Amino acid sequence: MSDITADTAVAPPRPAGARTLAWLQNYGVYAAIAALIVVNIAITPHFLSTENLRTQLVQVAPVVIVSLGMALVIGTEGVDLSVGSVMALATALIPLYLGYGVGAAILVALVGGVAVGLVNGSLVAFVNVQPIVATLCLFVGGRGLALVLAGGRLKDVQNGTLLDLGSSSVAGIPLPVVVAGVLTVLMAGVVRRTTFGRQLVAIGGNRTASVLSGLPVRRVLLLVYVLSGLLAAVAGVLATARLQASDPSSLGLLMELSAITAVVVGGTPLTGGRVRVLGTVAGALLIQLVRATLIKHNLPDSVAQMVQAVIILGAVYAARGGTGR
Amino acid sequence: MTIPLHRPRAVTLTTTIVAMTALVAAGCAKSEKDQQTGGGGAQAGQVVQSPSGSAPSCTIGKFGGTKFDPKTAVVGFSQSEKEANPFRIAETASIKAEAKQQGIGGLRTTNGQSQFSKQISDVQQLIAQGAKALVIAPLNSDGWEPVLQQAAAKHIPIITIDRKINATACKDYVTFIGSDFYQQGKRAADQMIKALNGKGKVAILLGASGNNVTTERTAGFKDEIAKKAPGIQITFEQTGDFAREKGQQVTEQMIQSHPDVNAIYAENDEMALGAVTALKGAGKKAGDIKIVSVDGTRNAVSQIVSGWIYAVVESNPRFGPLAFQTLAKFENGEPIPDKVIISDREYDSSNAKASLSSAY
Amino acid sequence: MTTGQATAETPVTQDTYALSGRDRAFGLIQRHGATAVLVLLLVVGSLSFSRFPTGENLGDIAITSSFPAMVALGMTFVIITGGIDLSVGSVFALGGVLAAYAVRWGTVAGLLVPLLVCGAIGLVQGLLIARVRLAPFIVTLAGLLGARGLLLSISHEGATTYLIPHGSVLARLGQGHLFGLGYPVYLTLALFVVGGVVLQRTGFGQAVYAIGGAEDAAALMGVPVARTKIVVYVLSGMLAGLSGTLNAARLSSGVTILGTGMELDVIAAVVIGGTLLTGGAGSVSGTIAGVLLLGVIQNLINQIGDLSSSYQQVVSGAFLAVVVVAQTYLSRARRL
Amino acid sequence: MTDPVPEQRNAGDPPVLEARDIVKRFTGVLALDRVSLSLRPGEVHALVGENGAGKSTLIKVITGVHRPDEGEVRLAGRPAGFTGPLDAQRAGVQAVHQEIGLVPDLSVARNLLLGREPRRALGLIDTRRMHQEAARTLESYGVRVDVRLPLRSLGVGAQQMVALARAVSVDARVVIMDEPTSSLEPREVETLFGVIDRLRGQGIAVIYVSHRLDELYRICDGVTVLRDGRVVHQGALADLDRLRLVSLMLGRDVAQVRAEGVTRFSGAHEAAGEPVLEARGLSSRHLLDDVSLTIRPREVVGLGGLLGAGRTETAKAIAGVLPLDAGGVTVAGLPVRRGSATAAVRAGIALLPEDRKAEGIVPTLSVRDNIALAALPRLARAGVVSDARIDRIVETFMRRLRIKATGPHQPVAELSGGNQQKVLLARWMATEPKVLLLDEPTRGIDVGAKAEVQALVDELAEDGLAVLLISSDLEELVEGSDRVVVLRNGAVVGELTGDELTEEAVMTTIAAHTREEVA
Repeated sequence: MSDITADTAVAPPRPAGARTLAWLQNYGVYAAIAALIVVNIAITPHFLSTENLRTQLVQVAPVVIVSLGMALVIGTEGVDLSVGSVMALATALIPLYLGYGVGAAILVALVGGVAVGLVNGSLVAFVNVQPIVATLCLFVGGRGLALVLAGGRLKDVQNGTLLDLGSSSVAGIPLPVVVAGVLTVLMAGVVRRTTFGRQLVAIGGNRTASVLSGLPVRRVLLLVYVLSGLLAAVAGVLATARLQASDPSSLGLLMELSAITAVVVGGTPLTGGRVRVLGTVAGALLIQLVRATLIKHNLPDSVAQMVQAVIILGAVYAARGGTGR
Repeated sequence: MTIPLHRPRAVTLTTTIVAMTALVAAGCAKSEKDQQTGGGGAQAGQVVQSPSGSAPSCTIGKFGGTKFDPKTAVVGFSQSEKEANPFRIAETASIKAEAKQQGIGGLRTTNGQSQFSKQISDVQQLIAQGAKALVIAPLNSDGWEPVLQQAAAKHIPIITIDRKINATACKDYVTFIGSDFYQQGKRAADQMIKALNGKGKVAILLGASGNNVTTERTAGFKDEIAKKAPGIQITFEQTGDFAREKGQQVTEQMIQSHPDVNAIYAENDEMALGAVTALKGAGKKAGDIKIVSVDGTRNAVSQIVSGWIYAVVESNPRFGPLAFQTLAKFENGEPIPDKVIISDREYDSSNAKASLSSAY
Repeated sequence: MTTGQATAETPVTQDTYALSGRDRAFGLIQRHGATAVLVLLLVVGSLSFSRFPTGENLGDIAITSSFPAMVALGMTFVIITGGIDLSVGSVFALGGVLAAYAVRWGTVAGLLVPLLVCGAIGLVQGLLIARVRLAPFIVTLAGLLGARGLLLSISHEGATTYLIPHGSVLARLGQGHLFGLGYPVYLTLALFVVGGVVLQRTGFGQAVYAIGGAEDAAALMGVPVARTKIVVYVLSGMLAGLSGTLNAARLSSGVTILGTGMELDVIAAVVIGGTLLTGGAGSVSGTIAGVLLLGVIQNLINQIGDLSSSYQQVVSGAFLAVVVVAQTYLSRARRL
Repeated sequence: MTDPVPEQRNAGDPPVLEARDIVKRFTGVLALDRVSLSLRPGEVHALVGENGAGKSTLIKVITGVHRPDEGEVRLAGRPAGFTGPLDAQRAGVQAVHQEIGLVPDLSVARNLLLGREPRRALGLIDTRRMHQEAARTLESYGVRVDVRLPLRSLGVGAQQMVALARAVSVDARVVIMDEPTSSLEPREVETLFGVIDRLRGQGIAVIYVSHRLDELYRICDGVTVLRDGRVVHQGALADLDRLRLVSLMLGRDVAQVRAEGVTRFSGAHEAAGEPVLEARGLSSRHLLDDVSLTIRPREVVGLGGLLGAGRTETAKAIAGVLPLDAGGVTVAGLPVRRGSATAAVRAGIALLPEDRKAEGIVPTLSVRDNIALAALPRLARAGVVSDARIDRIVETFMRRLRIKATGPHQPVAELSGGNQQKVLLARWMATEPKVLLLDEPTRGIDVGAKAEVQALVDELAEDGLAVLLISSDLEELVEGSDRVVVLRNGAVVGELTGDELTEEAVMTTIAAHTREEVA
């Protein structure tokens, strides 16, 4: 399996031991997923079934989509805490506009995500606010806004087309998974093959150098946050469709932490300058599998939380070389 | 490196787009259709269970308060959680509506946003703002010490609704109005036994960890099952955090790892509805897996009609009338009981359709 | 200004070293901006709401703010070293539960057990960050989960709430008053004074600043980087634990549902107080102003009364944005 | 191979510091191969070699940053066994590093006295005394500043002096100076040499690492030449002539070095035609005051002046990254939008920044991606980059600039300073610029790479570029430029061309105006 990394770094010739270590650092996530699958096949009843695979993939799809945007943001040495609030905003907007049709409702929800991204991006790119602080503002305010828009309450969604988004399949693959897959390929292409992708990684690696090299730093940063907001809104729409209800008070809660964990566990360093798209997807999958394992074995919440803590640390420790500094 | 400052064009553009979005969002919304869910008006107010707790004994004299005129005085209401789920919506709406009806002008409401520290400081602030009486929907039963001390010093009567405060009635606070969560759990168990004919495997969707409601609804259910139906096994219990999404996700996992489960006990309606969605997604048919839940929201009751949910034990959130009646009685010097347990209804296939309109 | 008198003997050009009066003013505002806004809000609040400037209300703000303030003190140290501690909310709650659990063995145990356990959590985090060199964000995120898990297992999945007996020494520590202010307020003030002195006047404090400013350079200057970082995380854990303990003492019980989301509130307060998240600069006086500022905003929103709870978040978020933007402009104006 | 250590004037004293047969490996690669070094009190010992020869590894072993795999470091006849730089400092072994060394956000005084602040009762730091002490110490190094200001507000030279003062002000027995003069002005260098003489008088031994031969011969007694981790020469510096020293360092023939000269500049170019770059009245508060200059194609214009005179600022203003209050730039007659680096790059202006690490390379990216960075828009269609075109361009420039890397995908951070500089040059050449602004292009890179970079600059000018050259190395400035514009206090104070362009003339121009100002 070859990972798509922005720097397409090929290790210089190193002695065998160091190479093994480097391999582990780069592909530790995949190894961990493989190990977890093997363990589950051994100890979890009914684990090897298409239904189970389907469940895991459907559940992880929104996390993957949000994480993709988060990976780009983290690649620029930023972070986007507002993604959970964006999901809430998207879900709050949908029922308000379903009267105009599904297309319009989804469009408005996505525009909401873009708007949040614009605010975040403007604060970061033009006002030079630290990303964690800039996005904290909308982390706090965004969900409040969603609740205000939704009148504070959960609304059921009855529109069949929208519900199909969450439950129908394409060639046997659930639609949310297809969307997540397509977006993954798209983002991998963006990072690997576009000027924008190259520039965002360079900005994360050395912002001053990027300015001096004449890169459109502000535009790239703005776009990165807009993309993150947009992807979070997409995740919000899909989650709404799947839940068959708009629940702005709890949809996407703690999503920012899940997404950041997925990105970091996947080997993208928080210090920026590198984006691993496939690694991010793998990171999200790993966390999903851990949670699934814990739930399937009916472990109490206390144990589940502690086990998750240990596994996050273990995964990051294994990928330490990749995460650098 | 300093980067040159102003880029008015881009900033203006951003501001414009954001402003337009906000405008559009606020101005020309058009929803699917009028939705009936949530917070319905004053139908089906609460009925006091009889016998309700101990005999009425607490009087204003015993409590040590002074009389005031509810029409003009400041009365504080402290809500615990965001008004996002039907229960909280209906509860706050009921309090506000009743206050309006009774002509209480000085009602002040706060919301603890599910943060206990904030609720404590909210109530302290209500006291500092000169509240003459407090109606509190506590987020947690323990930890009210500082509020109780401050209120006691000023002889402010406190009525807690929906959840109890672990303190002495008629001393630390006046009385508690609400359901008996333990009892709700027991009644849910009774329904479950009926649904399964006393035999089967049950999964529990627990509420949020560390929550008193979770604890009591779980204990009541388990005790009753153990007592009355040894043939029923509880094989799975995981938290669904009282949220629909989490209930759905946990159920999806459960269906695969425990395919032999015959029934689900959900500790609130939202999780039950999440479970219904999960079951539908897994290709189950209505009634394949029996679901019993607690709350009695309109959504859940309508799922009884369509056959997905077996039964719902009601937890009535319309505390307004009873709370203000109790307060008025107290001010008039009438004795009131140390707890007012309301009688909750049960919905099942026999009455669901008929009572759909009165569910909240 | 001491510079500007270039003479032939001073071989270094000096014009770049002087700060103009305007720069100094901006610097002052940036460092004490939170204090200035706080004063402004207090004045506006007092003029707008007659119930606001009462001793009782202000006392409430003080006691309510004192618990996050203690946590924020530790957070300030962590952030100045360029780190972050997301675990404080969980550790805060854990501290309270531990105190209520351990008080059965006496007051000393009730105080020490949470301090030790929370300190140990900080120690593990510090070791992972300083020695194994894992990212603080992730380590303390794991700490957030781990501490919450520990709390749940102690309290039987949250089913048991341990109580601190009425009138016990510990309870009195949390509930006692002196001149209208609760004991925890005085303790918080004392801790901040000590924290300020430690930061400004001890070698440890210098090390904290130096690590946040330039870690590699600090190491080469002989600053014990790893040890200082470990101590900082231990300190943060212990302060969160202590705050949780006193809060439990005040509430007379180890409430299990506390502290969720507290870490972000605390970080916001520290940042509003002028401490840079990139590390290397900040002050404890700014932090206390930041905590009080958030407390006063909350109070004022409640004073307005009938504002929907959702609007509170919108207002808080907007206010945070305004403060942050203003701060950024001021600090940049100073640097130009 | 190794010459016997000759008698020195203080040969009688026992060595204060000894490194014996040090071997150090990094993941199997031999960084130091049985290196020995011995220092007597009061000796100033030159440690030279190209980058990668093992100088910094040796220094790190001596100061306890690394533990040697074999051999030992002895201090005053006893095994030192330092556990880290702190331990070494306490024992009196101090290192002043070239780049990292101080904390920019801390005040000058706190930087100077970090770890040994004057204390009061209770062990608390006595701020007032700290400030007095710091001011006094710095004054003896010719630095007069408000010690309460953050270090970052000082010029680079002054910061370096603070670092040096910090190292020396403890009870040092050995001071290691790593390229101490690379950012100093000539007068500051004189002050530094005065300090070194004082240290010598106090019996403190100095290890002096530098690429500047003049300085070595002025102040050093002994010399150790490292190449590829081994000692290739050790002895008295006076016994070694310059050419032989350079050839030892480079491992090249003496005759070859002689033929190539000291710098690799070929001399005057045939500047022709209309100016391609015209900068008019550049002004920025406190920094630049009405600076104007023009450069024609095939012309190298030098910018002379002291640190803080506005040289870097001029370059940055032209490149669009310094906010301007007034003035503007035209390239080939077309005005460039002010305050936009992107516009400047698009117009054909390329800036090679002074601080390679902070402002130049993107350390997380490969050589390939670093080279392609600025030219990306022209290597892409509709925002999608063409790998084939990038590969072609990267290959061309790696070959043309003789960039030494294992391949285009090697992380740029692993390259030596000289090769990093070449990568940056390649980044700009890929954009086919019209104007090249070079800010200290050879600073901190080894002799071999320096010559190559100098030759490149020549070559580029020959190809028709307009070049602006900023260098603190007067020799480089004078030999490399066709014309030198001298700045002081952000304003142009003189211009030298043709025969008037000599090192003395440049210095006189700077000095004349300095004196005027003072008088």
